[in-house]
Amino acid sequence: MKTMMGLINLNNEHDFLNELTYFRCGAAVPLAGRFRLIDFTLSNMAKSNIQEVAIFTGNKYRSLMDHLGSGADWDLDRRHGGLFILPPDWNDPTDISKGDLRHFHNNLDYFERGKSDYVLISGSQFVSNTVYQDLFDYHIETGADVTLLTTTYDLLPEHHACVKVRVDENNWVTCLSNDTKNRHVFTNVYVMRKSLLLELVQDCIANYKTHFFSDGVKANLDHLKVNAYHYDGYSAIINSVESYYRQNMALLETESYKQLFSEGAPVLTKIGNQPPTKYRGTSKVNQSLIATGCVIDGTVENSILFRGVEVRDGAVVKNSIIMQRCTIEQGVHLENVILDKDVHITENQALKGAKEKPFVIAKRKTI
Amino acid sequence: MKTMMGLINLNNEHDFLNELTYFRCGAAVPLAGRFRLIDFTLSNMAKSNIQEVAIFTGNKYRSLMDHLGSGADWDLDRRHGGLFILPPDWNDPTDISKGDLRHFHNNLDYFERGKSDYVLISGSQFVSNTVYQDLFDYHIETGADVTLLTTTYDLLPEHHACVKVRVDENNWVTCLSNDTKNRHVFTNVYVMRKSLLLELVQDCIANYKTHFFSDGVKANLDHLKVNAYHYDGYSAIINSVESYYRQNMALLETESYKQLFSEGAPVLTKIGNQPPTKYRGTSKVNQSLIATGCVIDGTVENSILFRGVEVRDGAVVKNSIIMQRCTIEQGVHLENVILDKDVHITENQALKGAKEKPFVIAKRKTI
Amino acid sequence: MKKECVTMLLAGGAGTRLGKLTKNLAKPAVPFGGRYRIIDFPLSNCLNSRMFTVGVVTQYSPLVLNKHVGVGKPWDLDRMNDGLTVLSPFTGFNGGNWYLGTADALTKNQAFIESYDPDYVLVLSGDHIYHMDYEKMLAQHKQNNADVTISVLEVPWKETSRFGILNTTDDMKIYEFEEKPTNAKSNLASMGIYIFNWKLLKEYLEMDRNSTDSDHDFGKNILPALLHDGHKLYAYPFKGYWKDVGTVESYWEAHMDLLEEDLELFLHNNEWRTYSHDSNFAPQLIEANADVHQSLINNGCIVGGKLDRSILFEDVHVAENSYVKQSIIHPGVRIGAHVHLERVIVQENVVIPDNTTYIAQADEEPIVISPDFFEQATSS
Amino acid sequence: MKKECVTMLLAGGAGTRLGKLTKNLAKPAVPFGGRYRIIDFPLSNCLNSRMFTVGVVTQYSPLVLNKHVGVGKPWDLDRMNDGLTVLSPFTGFNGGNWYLGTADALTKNQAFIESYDPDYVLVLSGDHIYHMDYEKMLAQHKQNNADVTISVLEVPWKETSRFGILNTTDDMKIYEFEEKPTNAKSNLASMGIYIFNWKLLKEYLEMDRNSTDSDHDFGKNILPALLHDGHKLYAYPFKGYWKDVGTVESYWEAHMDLLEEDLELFLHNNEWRTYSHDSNFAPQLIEANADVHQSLINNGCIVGGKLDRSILFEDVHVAENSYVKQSIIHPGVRIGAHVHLERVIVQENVVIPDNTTYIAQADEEPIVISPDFFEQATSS
Repeated sequence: MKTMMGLINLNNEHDFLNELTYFRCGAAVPLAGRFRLIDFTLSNMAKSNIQEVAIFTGNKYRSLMDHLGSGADWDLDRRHGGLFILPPDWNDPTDISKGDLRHFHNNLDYFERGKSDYVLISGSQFVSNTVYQDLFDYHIETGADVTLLTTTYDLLPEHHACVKVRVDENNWVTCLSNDTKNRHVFTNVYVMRKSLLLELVQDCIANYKTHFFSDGVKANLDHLKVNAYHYDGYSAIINSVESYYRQNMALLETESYKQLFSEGAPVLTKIGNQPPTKYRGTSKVNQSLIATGCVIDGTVENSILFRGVEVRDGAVVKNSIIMQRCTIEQGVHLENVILDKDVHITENQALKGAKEKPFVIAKRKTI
Repeated sequence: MKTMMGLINLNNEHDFLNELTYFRCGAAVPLAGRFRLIDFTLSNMAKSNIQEVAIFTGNKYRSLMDHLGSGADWDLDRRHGGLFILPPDWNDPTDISKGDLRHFHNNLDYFERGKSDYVLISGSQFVSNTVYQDLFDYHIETGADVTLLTTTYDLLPEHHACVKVRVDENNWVTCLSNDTKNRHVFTNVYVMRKSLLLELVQDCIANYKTHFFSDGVKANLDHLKVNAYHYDGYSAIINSVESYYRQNMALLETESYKQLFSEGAPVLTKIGNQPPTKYRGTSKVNQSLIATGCVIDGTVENSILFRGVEVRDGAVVKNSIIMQRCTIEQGVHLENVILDKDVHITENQALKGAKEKPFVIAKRKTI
Repeated sequence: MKKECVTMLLAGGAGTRLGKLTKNLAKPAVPFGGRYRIIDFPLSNCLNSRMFTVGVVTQYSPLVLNKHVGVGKPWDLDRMNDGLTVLSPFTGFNGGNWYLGTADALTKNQAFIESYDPDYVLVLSGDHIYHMDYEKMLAQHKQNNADVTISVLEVPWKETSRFGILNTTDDMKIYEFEEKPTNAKSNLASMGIYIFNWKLLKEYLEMDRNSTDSDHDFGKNILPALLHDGHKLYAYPFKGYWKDVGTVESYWEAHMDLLEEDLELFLHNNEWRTYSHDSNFAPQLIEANADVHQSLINNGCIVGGKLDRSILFEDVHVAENSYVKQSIIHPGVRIGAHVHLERVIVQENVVIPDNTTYIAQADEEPIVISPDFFEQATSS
Repeated sequence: MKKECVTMLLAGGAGTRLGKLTKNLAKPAVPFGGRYRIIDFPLSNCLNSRMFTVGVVTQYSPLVLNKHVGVGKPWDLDRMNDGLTVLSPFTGFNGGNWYLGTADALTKNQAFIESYDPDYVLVLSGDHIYHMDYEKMLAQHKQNNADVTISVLEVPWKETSRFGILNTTDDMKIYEFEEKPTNAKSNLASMGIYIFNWKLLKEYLEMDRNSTDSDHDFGKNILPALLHDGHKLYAYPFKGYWKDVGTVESYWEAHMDLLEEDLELFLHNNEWRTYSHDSNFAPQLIEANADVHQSLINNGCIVGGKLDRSILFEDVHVAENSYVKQSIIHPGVRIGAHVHLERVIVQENVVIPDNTTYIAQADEEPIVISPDFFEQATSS
């Protein structure tokens, strides 16, 4: 049976979220009330019959290690295969590789040990709930060297940085560019034979290249058969504070919520052990996404509460994202605010940001 | 119930094993046919009712991560507590800490989250098979601030670097030094209250100190009540190629083998899945320690074979340490040699080192 | 490997008084408290009390229960040298043997207990809701130098006739058992939680095994025999919330208790957490026109209507313009629009059609809506 | 959650022909091959064949077996949505039910199978030693568009009278079963490994359940009925080593097979590993005067004497000047000095005193030395 191994390459992803990425990489940023960005990609892989997944991390990988642990919560704590977190720990003085190719070079044994003949590569910024099996079947069927997962968006600022795709009538890729008007977007998810990947890696290293996709795939569009598989389901790209806020808020619409969460299998994440959320007699909650373990006396409107948040009597939380274990005391008023974990807002404080520029409070602050 | 949390501090341990520590830290060096150095300390902790263990690593921590995985093989894959591997991943620009205190400073949350009131601290170079419960009971009983685990050795070169201990009639420590003639040796294992540890850490950082034990404990011998608990069981210090070779070879004596392995609970290590070792008709094996998964046609004498080693017909292996998956072809003659993993010695080669200076071959070489 | 204390959790009862709730489900596996199953409470107590050697005795419809319990991962009871073991009935050298009574469940699993060579055995049942530190009870047992310790609860004097009552001297030494006495001398009721010295218990199990007229039950046979023979039995007084959810009414009441001010920290107690599985549903979505008060809601719920003093397990949808009051809604239920429920328990995956009303009056037993409820309603 | 194929591993047999080896142990839990238990072979086949949805049916003395199997961790069968489930007998709404036969074990666990809504069910037994890729067998089943596929082995013609023989047409379609025929038309013997289309099997299990004169056995009842009714049964020819270790003699033989040149890669096959638990003993110590040939030795052994064509499980000590030949030594055995053993099977933790000799001649059944062997020897 033909199978894929997974690679989540975070090496090229920048810390785009200001205060939210002071101490963690982008892939570890919490979203949608109980998840981290990487959960979507990792769950999709786990659901696609992928039994081994490697993660190339840059710096600030500690909260990612904490979150992922042994991989058990994604069913990836396997004796054979499983989850490999691979931080930058280079010790070979003869190593000439650069950029993300250093990661490939220093982890060749991951690919060599793996039993699968194909590799699915992804970043962490494409948020969707799907399986990659269809993409894989399509890849086998077309006989392509590389198949890119693509989708179509009404262009938003976050899509400027994405690679855009032009294809011919059989979906063979003819051009990859940053064309700002092309709505056909590459999701950074692609699949290829392991042997081809290793060949391209060696070639890039030998030529002092720095970026596997750009230098290995994009630059070789002439002599590689690159196809595009089009994905139509619900998805989003999160690569800035604005897109982060926008895409979180979008999930307060029942339709989007159902498309992302109810139509596929569950999105897997680290298991907490929180009781159901308690709504007290005075609570007034509307149009909000609420995780477990919260205790709510106050008013919550058009907002997202992560696990274990307390909103006391008379407090109002509006258009805001409140992360794990924050406490909002009596009489507080919050609007267009993002609170990182463990923030404590004392009585009668009022904080207000703009919709386009939410006010972000770093973790463990008391205000 | 009073309990301890564990801390294995590798920050101050140097890469003492030449070729064997080019790509791995000392704690990850294989020994005694199926173990790694750290297994002894970690097993002792696991057997001492310690439910949470942190490991402060320096560089070259990747093979350690591979080896330890989720901690399941040490029964430390717990939902509450468990094993935390903490590599150097500093991102706080306001951090003024230095030396191993950076590790303490950047991992304060490990101590704060932990439920235990006491901390057992250890390095990885003290090899023994014991439980630390007696040490802990003694610590509680004497009311000491700090209790050091000490032992007595006939002094060998590897003990020169160890801290030596002088005590009064009640085992209160009066002097810590490098006295080259004192046989009373500190094992680098010690226990103290968590609150005291945190206090000493803050104090060291505020004074720009660099070494927690030297600057926090040793320098404060005047105003801390430091006691010594004496350990009489089999043990060894491994901190050089010579001591590594000597202590491995010592285990070929049935008496030492039984003392280290048969008298306590098993020493836990990463589970392999090797079949029993196969001795063929022509095999001649004496005075040797042999792991599983080997296939032996040749002669093995006074040597240690790790998992999956093959010694073919007519080959002779003498006074040597052969690590995982090495192949020794027909007619080879090896004497006083250490082969790292995956070395292939081709037909009729002869390699010979000296007992005092074994010949070390780095991993994956073909000779 | 020797362990000081082995815990035997008796989870084999059929729980017939729970009616439809236990039709195809062992009582300990019945859902409770918005995300748990009843057995999560004693198992979490084991973890929190550091009782790491646990045998779970099952017999009745155990598929869901065994799947839930597994090797004890959610309770950190998947351990190398002990941890959690499920003990199902089995055939041995002398043929097959079902468990005949609570004591018999230990007799038949003597080999399991003996493999840990314990000094003490803690016996629990799998169908009570409470937080309890068994380690403290064991410490008390050792301090009293007791042969048996029985955990007891002070019940209201007027209810003593519903319980097994223990009469004790001032130092809590037991001198008499009274089963459902009409004129009780004490209001200390047994909670069905026992610590035995294993050596002594083994003797009595041996005698009991050979007794033909025994029910092989701790309460009826073993404890009276031990008391009669002059062994030292002590009561261990328990303070705190404890509820036997043995009937539909008490099951419903226990849920309403969770919504009371003085009990709401029971589940939200960070010092004594209750652990269970998690099925990774997304956070609950409270829609624009929802109105939620005095309720507990779990992940995956989508609420468009009005909730008052109700408990929603995971993945429940309540459509707009519906009103759910004092009700317990098990996982996967879909409640249509313009539905009105009061004092109702809806079982897993039931679909309640639009425009339906089910109300149990305050003096009636709560209505249980099971998967075959609508079929039966149609066919009758 | 739907799965294409559910595997049912029947591990409930008592294995009475193995005598003392199965006195307090289910046959699938009997130690084999120096570090394994028999059930490790089919379970490892499941992992290597990517059959990840496995029910293990147990009934007889399951304590050791259940502990060994657990949730399937060593075989990577501890999985979120399927993995390994132990299926013990249980009482349901209609009372208790032991498994009556191989087919009945599936009938009673229909709810388990149905929960995965499978197209196919693979039935295995827990007491054979072999490597087999079930995925290939399933592919063959689908390609033939078969209703049932039975795995078969070519046995020597002179031994056909010991087996259940399948007569097939050239394309391997089965037209007749013959149980232990004296004049066989074919030498294809059934290995007791079946793939069924689940929908069809369910019908036949239903009929069989209600049949009063049935043994509820696949070989005796279900398969003949299917063939009789004209369904498509195919044979799947298996090549390779396969051994039913049903008697003490065949158990001993299978071990000697492992020492033969042409089979020695059976356990050392890196492409098809056999997985099991590991108890973390130190590497084996071969002492100065030891002399070891043609043997398999596991961790924790200390060997001072001479071994020839023998198998030592973990933690066995053989003192100096002893001679162990063609023998199988289970874990924890201590063999004193000046001992001579030939064709002997020594059970777990037995201590063989100095200066003792036990020899079974080539024409005798190998001697089994059990823990009560010396007691019996003394008392008789």
